[in-house]
Amino acid sequence: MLENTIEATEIKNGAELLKTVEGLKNDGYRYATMICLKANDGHDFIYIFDKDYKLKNLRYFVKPGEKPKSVSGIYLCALLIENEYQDLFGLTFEGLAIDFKGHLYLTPNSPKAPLA
Amino acid sequence: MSLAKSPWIIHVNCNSCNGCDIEVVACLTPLYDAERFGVLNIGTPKQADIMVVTGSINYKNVNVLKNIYNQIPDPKVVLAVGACASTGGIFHDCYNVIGGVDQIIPVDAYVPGCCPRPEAILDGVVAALSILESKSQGKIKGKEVKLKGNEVPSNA
Amino acid sequence: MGMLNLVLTNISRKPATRLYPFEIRAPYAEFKGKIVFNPENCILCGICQKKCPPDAIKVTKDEKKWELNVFRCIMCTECVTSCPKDCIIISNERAKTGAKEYIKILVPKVDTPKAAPPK
Amino acid sequence: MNMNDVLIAILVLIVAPIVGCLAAGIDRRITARLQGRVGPPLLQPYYDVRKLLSKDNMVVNKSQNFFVVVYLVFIVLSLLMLIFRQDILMIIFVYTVASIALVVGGMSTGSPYARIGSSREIMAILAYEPILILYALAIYLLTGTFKLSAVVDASTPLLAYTPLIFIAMIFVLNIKLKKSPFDYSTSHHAHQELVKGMLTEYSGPGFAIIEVAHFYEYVFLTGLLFVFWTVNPLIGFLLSTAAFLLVIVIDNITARIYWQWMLKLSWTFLLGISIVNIAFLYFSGVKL
Amino acid sequence: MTTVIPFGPQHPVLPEPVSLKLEIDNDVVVGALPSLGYVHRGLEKFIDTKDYNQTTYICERICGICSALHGITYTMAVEKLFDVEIPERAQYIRVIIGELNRVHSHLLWLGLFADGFGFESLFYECWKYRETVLDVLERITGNRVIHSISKVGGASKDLTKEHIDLILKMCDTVEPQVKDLEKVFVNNYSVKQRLVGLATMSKQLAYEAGTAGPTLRGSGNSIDLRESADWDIYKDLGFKPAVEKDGDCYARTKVRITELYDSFKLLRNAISKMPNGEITTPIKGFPTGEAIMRTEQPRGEVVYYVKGKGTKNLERLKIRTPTFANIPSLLLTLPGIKLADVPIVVLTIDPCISCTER
Repeated sequence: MLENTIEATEIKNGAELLKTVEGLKNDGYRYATMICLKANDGHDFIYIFDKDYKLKNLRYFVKPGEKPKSVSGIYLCALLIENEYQDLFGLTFEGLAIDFKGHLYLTPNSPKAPLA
Repeated sequence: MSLAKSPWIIHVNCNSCNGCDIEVVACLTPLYDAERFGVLNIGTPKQADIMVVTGSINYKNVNVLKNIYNQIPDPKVVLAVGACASTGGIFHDCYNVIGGVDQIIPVDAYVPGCCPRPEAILDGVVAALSILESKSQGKIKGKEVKLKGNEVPSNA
Repeated sequence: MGMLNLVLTNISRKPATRLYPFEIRAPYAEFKGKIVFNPENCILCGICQKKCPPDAIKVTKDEKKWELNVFRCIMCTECVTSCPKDCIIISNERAKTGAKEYIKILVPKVDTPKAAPPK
Repeated sequence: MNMNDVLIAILVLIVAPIVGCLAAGIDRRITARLQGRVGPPLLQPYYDVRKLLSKDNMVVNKSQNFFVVVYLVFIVLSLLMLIFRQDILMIIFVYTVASIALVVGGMSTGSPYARIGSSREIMAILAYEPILILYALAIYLLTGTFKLSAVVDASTPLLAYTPLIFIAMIFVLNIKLKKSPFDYSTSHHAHQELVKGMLTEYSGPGFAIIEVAHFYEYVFLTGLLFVFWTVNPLIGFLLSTAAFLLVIVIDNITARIYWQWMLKLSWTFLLGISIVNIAFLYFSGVKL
Repeated sequence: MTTVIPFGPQHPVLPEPVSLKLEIDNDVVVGALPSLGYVHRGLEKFIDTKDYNQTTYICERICGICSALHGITYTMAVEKLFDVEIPERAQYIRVIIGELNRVHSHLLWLGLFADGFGFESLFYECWKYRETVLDVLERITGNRVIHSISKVGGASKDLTKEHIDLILKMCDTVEPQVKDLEKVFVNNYSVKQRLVGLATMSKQLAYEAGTAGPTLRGSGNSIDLRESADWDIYKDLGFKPAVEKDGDCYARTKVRITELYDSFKLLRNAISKMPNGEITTPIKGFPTGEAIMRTEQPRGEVVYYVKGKGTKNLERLKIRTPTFANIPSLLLTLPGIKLADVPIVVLTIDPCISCTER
């Protein structure tokens, strides 16, 4: 059992994620970053938002094979981090504002999806 | 003696953490003033004599490095500054790091340290000067490094 | 006209340049220059090799050899603080510039390590 | 043309690059001192040229070398014409051909940096050319001829009636020496926007020839300022040296500004004061 | 007709390989696309082979300019996993080294920025003053650039009386020099010509684009992590964030200059309040759990996420660096400016590409 886990709201599916993120933007939250973890063959995403130095976290489990939704339509600044995870974890995000197609950092020669 | 009095350097940052880069730039600033030896930081490889490389090589910048090396007219000298450029340093077994600069292009002198002091870099430039001189007398040409897609040496 | 003041002060004063190869400032005592290994007391425990972040130190027990890749060392002084026999010290002299250098030192006398090395 | 003239021409060909080289060395040294550094040796420009001559010449196309030679020849030609007190209008046009040769050479390489540098150099030519023409016009108004010899033979210095044009000419010197705030097309130190600007694609001997031509250019440009006080050559020399030093100081206390700003400055302020000066000459009808 | 100009990856204005594909239409940028990956090393994978103590040295080498604060933030994040309180003296040492780091980083940026608009002598002036700060850092930590001051459980070196005198003396000499520099940056005509009204971001835009640090504060958002509860020692030192309203390059420059003065004030305050005592706490066991730690680096807020799995290696380390957050704002500010301004606009976010790509 892990101690000191960070507080996070669980999100069930992609549509709910987009709705919640939209709501957070309207509440005046700032997009800080997003963390991708490997978990149970799938990926655990932790979205981190910030308002008045208080963090708000969303946890969203992406099932194996599922294409996660991109939030770059809502927060443009999310595009870099989502492109990064396309590179490092071999994921494919749906609806990216600028899609580097998995070649943001890596070239065809470098190791594929090194963190996966 | 014609080369040793006017070495123009081109600074190439490959995979460096900025530590060595700012020390290379610091060499040109008033306290160290490399221009006393005629050193100029020239932006274009076609006018450079000494190539100062900081940082290790990764899969994306390997072609940039080869390109710049091939564009420098002979005689030329490559100076690897810092632990990363010499051997890969602390990052030598990262997945995206090929290794030191000498895996890709021939290196003539190395400067140790993480990060090297500006004095050490000046020492390196002075060492590079004598190599440059002997290269120009012996008419030694730098060998052309082939560019073929993104290929990397097999031993990397 | 702030800049005019600055440049005129500069030209009226001596230049700030330290004429490096001719005029060398003594290195500060605290400066981390290079690793110096004293093989006298070494017990070849290999703790320095385990602690070294860039894997610059290599200890070979069979050949009684202690090796340091000077051009990979990052002067973090982990080995200095962790050495149980204080064989490794850090000197304030700079490592040599030029060709690649490896320090290979044979350890003369080896006692059986008293403290078992960590796994 | 007699024997004496040939000797003078040869002397100029030899002495001018030496003087220009020293001027470039002094320039770099004073710049370094203004920045609180020791700076390179006085003969550093000479070492640079010697080194560049011993390097490989890497060119993008053959025509590049041709334009470099044209640049050198026309700079030398304009300098010789200045020394032999020829037609000032002619000198200005020959000098413009030299500048254009460099621009075309930069354009021919195809490198984006060289192209942008060249187009900015065209803007610089646009900026200073009207002032040079007005300078020639002032000489015409004062002497009734474009011949420089008339100015030299006169007993009053040119500066007495053309102080405003002299100020404008200092700016021309600033633009032509490619010093801050006008160093956009190329410069020796600044490398921030365009690497080496229109000289990006030159290397080795080709670049060395440009450097040598620059030495001639130093002498030619300060020579144009020397003309303002030929009555006493010593004062003329001091005047041009002072202008040169002023340009170096201005270089060190300003940032680089846009070429749009340069055009605005030269077509309003510089052209304005020059025209005021010309109008004064025209209406008062003074003669040297 | 638009031409595409490759700005970088080796461009002399930045010592770093930043690469932008610029679409130019008559000297005006109409589109910009960053191309990253020239400095990508893959540090987040490194935790598999190095233990959590060694990772401190790796985090410090993410970036050579804000290296001390990377190390401090990482160690503070790991301390959250262990749930330990480190001695107060060690916390003060971290603040002092962190602020010294900020002073040297801002002076460095001012110099590079001056170089960006072609002001060579101002660049040399800034870097000349910076050497004084580096000398002090070298005397304290033994290295000019990478300081290795923080380790998990405290500080690795103590500040002696002599060091404190050095810092105070440095503050007294550098502060008037910064005043000289301020006169040039704020009043010089040619500098103002280049900076005022360039790449303006409104308060709302800067906030929504997720920018960090002086880029955010230059647009009137009073957000500085030193004010937050994450690193509560700054509360005792009386810290107030520096904010400018205009949101252009000029405002961002003024923010950084004000922060220099703030840093001197914080240094003096920290030294006067520094308690005596231990500088390390013993750490037992291995890290478990997950934690987020944020601090304010010279370039802006950095977010560290660490996850331990009960062994000496961490399970996941994720670093969101300030430049990573600032690069999307370039996509918004670059279109519509002149080509001559591209270096200035890129430099104004204080880009650190090795931070961004790790």
